[in-house]
Amino acid sequence: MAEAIVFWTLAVLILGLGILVISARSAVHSVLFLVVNFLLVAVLYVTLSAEFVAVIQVLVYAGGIVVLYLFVVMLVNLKKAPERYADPRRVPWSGTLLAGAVLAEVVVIGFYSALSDDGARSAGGGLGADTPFADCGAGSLVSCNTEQLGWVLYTSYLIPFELASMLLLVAMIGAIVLAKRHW
Amino acid sequence: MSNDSSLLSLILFTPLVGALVLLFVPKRQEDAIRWIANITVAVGFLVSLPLWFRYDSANPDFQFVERLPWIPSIGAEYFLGVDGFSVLLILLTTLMGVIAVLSSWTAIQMRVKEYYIFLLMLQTGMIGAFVSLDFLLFFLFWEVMLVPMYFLIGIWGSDNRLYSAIKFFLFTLVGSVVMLLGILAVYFYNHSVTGVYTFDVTQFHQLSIPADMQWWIFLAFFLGFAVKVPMFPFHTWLPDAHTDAPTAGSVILAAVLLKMGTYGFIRFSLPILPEGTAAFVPLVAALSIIGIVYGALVAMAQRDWKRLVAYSSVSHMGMVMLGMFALTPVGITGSIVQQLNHGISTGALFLIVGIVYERRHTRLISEYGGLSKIMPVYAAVFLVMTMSSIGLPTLNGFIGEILILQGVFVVQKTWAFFAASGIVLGAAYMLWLYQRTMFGTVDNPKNENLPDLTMREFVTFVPLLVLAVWIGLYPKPFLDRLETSVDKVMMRVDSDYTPRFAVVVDGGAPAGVAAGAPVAIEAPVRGGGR
Amino acid sequence: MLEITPLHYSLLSAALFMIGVIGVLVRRNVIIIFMSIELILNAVNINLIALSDQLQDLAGQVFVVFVIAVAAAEAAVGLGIIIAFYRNKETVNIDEIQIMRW
Amino acid sequence: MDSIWLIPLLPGIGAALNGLVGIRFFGKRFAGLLASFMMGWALWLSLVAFVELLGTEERFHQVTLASWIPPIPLETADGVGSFTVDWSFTLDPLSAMMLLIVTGIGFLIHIYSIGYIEHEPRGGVARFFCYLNLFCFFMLTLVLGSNFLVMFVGWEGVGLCSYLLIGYWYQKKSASDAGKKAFIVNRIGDWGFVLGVFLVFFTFGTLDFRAVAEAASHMPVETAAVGFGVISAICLLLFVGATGKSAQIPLYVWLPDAMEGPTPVSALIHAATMVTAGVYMVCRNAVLFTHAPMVMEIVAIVGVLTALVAATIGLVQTDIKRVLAYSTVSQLGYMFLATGVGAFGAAAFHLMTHAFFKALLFLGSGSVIHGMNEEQDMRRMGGLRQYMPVTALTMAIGAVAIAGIPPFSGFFSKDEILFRTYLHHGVFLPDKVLWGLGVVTAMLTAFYMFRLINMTFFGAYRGPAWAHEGDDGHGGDDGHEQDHGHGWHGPHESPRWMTIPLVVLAVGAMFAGFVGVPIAFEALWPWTAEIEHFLHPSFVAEGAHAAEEAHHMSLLGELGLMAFSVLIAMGGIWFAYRNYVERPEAAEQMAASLAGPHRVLTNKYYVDELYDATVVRGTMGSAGGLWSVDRRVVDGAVNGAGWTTIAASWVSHVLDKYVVDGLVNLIAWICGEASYVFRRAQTGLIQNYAFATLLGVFAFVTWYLVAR
Amino acid sequence: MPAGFTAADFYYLLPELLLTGGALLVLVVDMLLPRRDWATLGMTLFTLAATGAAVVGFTGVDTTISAGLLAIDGFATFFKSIVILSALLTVLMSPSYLRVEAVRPGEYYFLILCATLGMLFMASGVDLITLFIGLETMAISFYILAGYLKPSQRSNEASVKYFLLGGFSLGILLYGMSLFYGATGTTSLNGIAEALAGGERSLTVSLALVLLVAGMGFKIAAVPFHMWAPDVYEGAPTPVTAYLSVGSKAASFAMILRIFIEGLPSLVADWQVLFWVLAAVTMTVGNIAALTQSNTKRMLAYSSIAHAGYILIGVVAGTERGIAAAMVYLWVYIFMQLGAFAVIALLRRQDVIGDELKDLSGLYLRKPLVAVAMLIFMLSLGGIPPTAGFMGKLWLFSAAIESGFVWLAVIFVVNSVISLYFYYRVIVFMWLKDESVGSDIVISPAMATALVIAVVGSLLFGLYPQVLFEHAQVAADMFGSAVSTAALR
Repeated sequence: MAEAIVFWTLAVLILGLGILVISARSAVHSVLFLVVNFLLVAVLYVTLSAEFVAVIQVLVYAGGIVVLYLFVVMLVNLKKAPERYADPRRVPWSGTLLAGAVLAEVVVIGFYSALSDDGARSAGGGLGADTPFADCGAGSLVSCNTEQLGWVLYTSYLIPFELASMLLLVAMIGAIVLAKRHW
Repeated sequence: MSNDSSLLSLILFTPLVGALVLLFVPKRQEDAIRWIANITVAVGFLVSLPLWFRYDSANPDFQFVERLPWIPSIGAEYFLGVDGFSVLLILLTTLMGVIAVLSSWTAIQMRVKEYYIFLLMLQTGMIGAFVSLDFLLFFLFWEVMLVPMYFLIGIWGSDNRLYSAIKFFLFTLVGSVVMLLGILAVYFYNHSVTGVYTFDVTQFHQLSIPADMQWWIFLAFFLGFAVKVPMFPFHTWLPDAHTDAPTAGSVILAAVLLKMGTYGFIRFSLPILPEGTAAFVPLVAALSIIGIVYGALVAMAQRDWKRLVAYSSVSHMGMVMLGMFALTPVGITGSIVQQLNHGISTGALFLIVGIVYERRHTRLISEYGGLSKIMPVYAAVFLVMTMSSIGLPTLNGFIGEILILQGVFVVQKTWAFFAASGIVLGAAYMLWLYQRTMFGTVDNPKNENLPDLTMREFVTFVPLLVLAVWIGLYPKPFLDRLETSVDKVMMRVDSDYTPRFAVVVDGGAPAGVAAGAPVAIEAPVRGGGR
Repeated sequence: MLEITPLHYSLLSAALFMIGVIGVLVRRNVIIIFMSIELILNAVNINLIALSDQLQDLAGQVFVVFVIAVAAAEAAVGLGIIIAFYRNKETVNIDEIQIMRW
Repeated sequence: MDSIWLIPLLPGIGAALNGLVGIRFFGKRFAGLLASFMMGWALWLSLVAFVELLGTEERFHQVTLASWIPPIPLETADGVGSFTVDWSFTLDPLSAMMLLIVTGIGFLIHIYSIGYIEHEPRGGVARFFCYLNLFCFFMLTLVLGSNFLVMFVGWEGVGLCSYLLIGYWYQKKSASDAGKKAFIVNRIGDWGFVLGVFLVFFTFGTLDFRAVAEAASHMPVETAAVGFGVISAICLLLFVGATGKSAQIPLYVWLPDAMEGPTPVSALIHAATMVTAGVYMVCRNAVLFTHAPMVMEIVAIVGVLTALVAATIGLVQTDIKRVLAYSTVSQLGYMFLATGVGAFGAAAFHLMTHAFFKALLFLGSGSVIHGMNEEQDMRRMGGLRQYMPVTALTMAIGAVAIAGIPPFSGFFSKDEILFRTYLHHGVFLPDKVLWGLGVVTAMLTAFYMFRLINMTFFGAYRGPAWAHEGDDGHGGDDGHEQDHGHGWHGPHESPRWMTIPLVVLAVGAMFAGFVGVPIAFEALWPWTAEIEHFLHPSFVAEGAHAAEEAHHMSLLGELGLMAFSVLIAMGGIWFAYRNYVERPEAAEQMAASLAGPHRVLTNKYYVDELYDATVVRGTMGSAGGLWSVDRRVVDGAVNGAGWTTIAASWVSHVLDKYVVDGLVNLIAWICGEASYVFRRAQTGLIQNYAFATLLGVFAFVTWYLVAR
Repeated sequence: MPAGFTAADFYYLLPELLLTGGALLVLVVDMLLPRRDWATLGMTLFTLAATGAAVVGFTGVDTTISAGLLAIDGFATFFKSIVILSALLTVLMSPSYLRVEAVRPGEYYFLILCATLGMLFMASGVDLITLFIGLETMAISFYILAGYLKPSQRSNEASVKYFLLGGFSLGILLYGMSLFYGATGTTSLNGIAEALAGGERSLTVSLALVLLVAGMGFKIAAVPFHMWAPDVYEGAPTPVTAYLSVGSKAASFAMILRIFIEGLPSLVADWQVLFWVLAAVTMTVGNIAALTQSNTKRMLAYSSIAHAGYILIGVVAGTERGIAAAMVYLWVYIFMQLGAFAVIALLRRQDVIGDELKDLSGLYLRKPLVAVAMLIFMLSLGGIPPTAGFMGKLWLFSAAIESGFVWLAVIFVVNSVISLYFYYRVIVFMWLKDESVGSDIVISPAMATALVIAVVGSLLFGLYPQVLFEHAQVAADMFGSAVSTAALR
């Protein structure tokens, strides 16, 4: 019951904010809506027992990325309003319609496969998950989840993890290279 | 014949070596380049001569065979060998190479080096196609030929060269790529039967592919070869290519390149796909006859000397195809001979055009007239070649035509009837051309002091004249070399055909020695009974 | 209705996904389009987290961690690109990004 | 006798020498002498061979030089055959006779040409003799060839040579046209001929004349009862070839034009030898033809019609050579008539005599033309006998001979033909019709020949005055003005080179007939019908000894017939004499009295027409109604064919350019347009790109939803 | 599950480690050393060479490491060598170009190396997560490289376009992956394979399949997900374009083969249809659109789209032969495509951009050898023997025929004919037109080396491809197939 209430409120808010993000007149507003959206998503994660991810969500997104966006918006929005010129060869509504259509399809598929109690999963060799949740009796859920995740990340997923670090390095250097005015 | 073990490779690569040598000769020294090129082709011809003498016409197998692994993982081999057909065509190629190279001594003044390099590469490509017994290798050479030819037309051609060059290239390519599909189909079918992956043609010759499959494969091959021949609906590239190519280009194109198509039919389509062939005979015959008449008619309407000759080759090649698809020994023999003849006479005719073109830079027939007063020797040569082209007895053309028509006649009287009309039409357009160019008075002042043939130019004609007369009077040596090969093809397309070599082997005299009443061969021999 | 099934989560993520897509397709401000892309990535994340919870499997969360990392990287690079572009063109209107066509 | 193959070869060598070396280096005389020498040698060899042949028992000898086309198995009507052809020559009575004719007359004409051609430039002379020798080479091959293909070699070869010789003055458009026309018309005939040959092989499995005859003799005679069988088909096809070569209806149109060539050429090729090749070929295949009586009938009808038509046209020609040309056509018609009624011997006989007197007449006319400075129009001649006596005399002899006045050669041969025709029973024609037409022709022949003689040699001289301004009236011979541009000193007898052959031929024309004296004269001349007896073996298969059909007719009746035909001839001669010598005005009177051809002729307008016609198309078919008929129908047909061909060629040319090629270009165009469309799709707008992506997804998903 | 991370893994990771180290060193060298251009270049080349050597060292190995996230097998090795070789050529053709563009090469080389690193992971990853990270490493490096010429608007625009669309498609791809994760509860390909084996397919899986195809289709620029390619290719620095069109394509194909052949064999019927359509449409549109291009880079972009279509035929066949065909084709594709781009890069001078067809005119007269080289590349792209391109086509043909996709083969035929038309336009300009523009062309030794390698490759593998075929076949057979060849008859 409580779960349902939480879910519906969160769902409505998330979607609503999402719509606001893409429909807000000024970029600044949509950035702010985005922050809120992210925070709510983080909350959703908590309800789904992914506390660690929720934390990063807050730190990285709300803390890092969005601020970055804010800077850039400030940087570029000083001059003329960006959306003055609209190219005639592009019909926005068609985009909306198409997206809607795809969404409809996805929904149909979702219901369909949910009702036909989802062959794949019942067939599921996958269900015996590689990295199952361990149940940690005492101690906060957060630390527990974090501990497990860290363990997995540094053993099985070490290599992708290292690669991710390279990826971030690339991004850093790239950002510098691109943003610097001269060599 | 162990001492011949590498003869074919020698023939094959001599021109290529020449081309490589030319790469390192500085552009400026044009005469040196010319000499090297000429010497190369001359050597190429000389090394090919042993084929004529050492070829054992009694031996039904492929000869001078060379076999080395090339791409084992897909079963492709470096597999060379010749039989009667290829021997004659190779000799024609090497000879024509000499003539073409020699004929362009003065004609080519721009980018001399590249010109000869391309010409020599082309030479290698053509020989390669004739000697390879590996289908993939054949295809490789088949396509390799296109590129140099493209450049010969594109760089050294006349007014409309770019269009003609690309047209030539694309037409031929369409056909050949479709053909590749057919090749692969055979390849996989063979694997499914024998379990080995190979492109060995001699192996394919023993396959018996299901008829419906054969039908499709034949269609694929047909497209590839018919474009090259060219047969009636696919011929439009020919006039353009011929017209715009430089003289040597036209000569090679007419004399050898067109033979690729017919050679393809005789070497691959007929033996590999007997049922398919049988199924397509009516179509091919119809197209050929249309080609004969149509080509002749169009030729008659031409104002451009070279175009006229080009269309005449459409007509002649129609004759060749018809003879081949009569599927009678006589017809097939005739069609091979006719290929040689066409090479000789049409090649010569293009040389003839080239000579006046080089002097006057126009191909319009109306520009000429009364030349036989100014250039008697030239006129005489032209006359002989005209006669050989319209099949005057004692000249080569006659033998081919008579054999073809006879071979066709016993199969389908009406075909022979219509095909024979080519005799009349051929005479009509050629003589009209001769009259318009050679006879009459010299009314064009530009023609008044054209020099007659130079020694070099005359020399280029000598071998052709000799051959024309030789084949006309005494074709036996050529026909003998074809005998066993024709029989092998016949055995494939006609199940109850008994080859002559078999007869010879079991002591019976070769069929009908002297002129005489029908000589019974022991077993029932039927020329593709229908 | 009251009983929350995995289906609900997947539909939620699908909806968010499509909102993002619409944003990409409709808005002309490059920056907002970036944000829409971020929305899309979040949709994916929601999906993964929900699934991992329902499967009781950590791999999903690991996946999300990496997605977030990538998102961060993209954001950095993307904004760098925008800066560079803005320097030359003095605009962030996507409809003016069309020197190169046919 | 084994060296008969040398006979054709010698002139061949001569041709080679003259052609390769001579044109550059030989003097006029030398070239001529060389050629003549070769012919002389050939003549000698033929004589030797002839004598040897007489020596042998079975009058047949075959020499095989080499295998030409080695045996290749080929299906025939009865199972397996083997297609093979040898270079082999046959000497038998028929070919022996032809040998003598060709080499003999050929030799004389070579000699004659030495004189005739001397106005030509040096190279030209060598070229001329090269062609002439080459012709003899091919003609002799034709004669000696012992199978269809070898014969065909000669058959085509002589065609080539006549093409070259007619077009000898190639600067003359008319000349080269005529040559081309001759060749192409001949080719049309050959179309039939080769098909005939193929059918021969298909039927008999061989091409050797002897073998074919042998095989055919065992097959049923395809009478009307039996029906039109394969042999008939063969014969018909072969006969098509013959009509081409021997200028019979409908393919005779080329021969008159052929008169564009030098006169000796007309004499040798278009009178004595080549044009008789058709007749010879029919005789060669006598056995085949005797097995196809219906075709025989056709041959006879074609022959006699040709004879009649040509004769009537000949009546009104004014160009001396054209008269002779039509007379040749007409005489050839006679020969075919003979073969048609089965009198092959008679045909061959007439062939021989005709060779003599027609060659004589042509050479004579040549001599006249030469003496009259290339004047060919008889209305500008007259009374020439005092200027050129020898020519006049010899030509008169020739005329008498052709008119069929005994004891000149023409009488015997022609009478033999008429006689056998009289006896002939038609298949689908009532008896005696052929004979009647033959007789009429005989009269016409006599008439126009003497018209020629009279107009040329008798009466007053009507030619141009031979001052230096005499260069006006040279009928269309721009070709070699320069050669005799210097003044002309009146009509004169020709040099010895030309007169001697005339004399020799005249002798021949007089006495050649005695080899074929009718049986009727047994009393006076013991060696009757020599030539029939001699030739007979050539006309029957060596197996079957068909007994010579007896002349079942009373001596009296036969003599009566002869007398009648002689009378007819006399009548013709008298008529000509009366009209053109005694009372030249008689023509006007008749014109007044008679309507029809004569008014047309005397009509001045038509005379102009004739002049134009001589320049434009030659005067063939100028006789009144026939003028239009011939021109419109026969020639029209030929030209029509020509034009339709040209038209067709243009049509197909256009077709090729726009349809066949057009398709290809169309495809190319489509690709180009499509390319343009795709480019436009590349709007450069990111969101359109994203849209496309999403669209792809949408499409695939929908596909799945629908597919399930 | 294999307990995380063993020492052996370090051994098998040698190439990746070398590459990473090298990349970092390049940065350091770039900061410290004077005359850094040559130093960095040398460092990069050395790194690549070492990595290559290490990769080749693992020929014949067949194992999976680090808890089954990475596979070190013939397939991986083959694609790694492709990637590294193309990187090598790219680097070789860069210096002169960068000098003209007045760009600092240090970070450039670093980014190239990182992209390569990503590709290596794409080649050997057998787990969605690994593949995805590798893919992103590559992609982000390319986003930056595409915009590396900051002063040039076209370069900026290229990178913006690539970035936005890349992000978008990444979203789609990830969504698909997440659905698969949901459907099977695992991210490892083998796990997915066995999870899907047997059980009937739910629509969710189909949806996931479509999204995956779309995402990967974007990377290999398959129609209709191709539209970024022409613009980005045109705008990006030429060497980057070259690397993008060869390296990233090869890596993406490796990933596709991994996912679909190894991960989703049970869905073969579904994705064969999808890829059939993709292949047909892609090659047709690519070729036809290229017909009328006057900008060489754009033309080559379309042509590379078309080639993606060709290679998809191998995927469609799904047999060992098909896989081998794709591998062979990608291998020979390195030489011809990179060679062509090298020539275009060569044409870049102070006064000439060099990416228009007319800039090629008269090349034959100025630099005959270069013209010959370009001729060979064009012929090879067109698939004319005796060039390597022909052998590649041959394999694709045979794959299609063997699996009975005759119509696809016919479409292929028609297309390869159409394609020749525009390759010939290039030749026409080089050889048959004489007027030439701009200052004279200088060939740096590095560039020369690149050209020589490309030419030799394009000819060698056309004349004697045995070695290549052997390796490809062995790798493919080790790799297994979705449709066993035996099943064909």
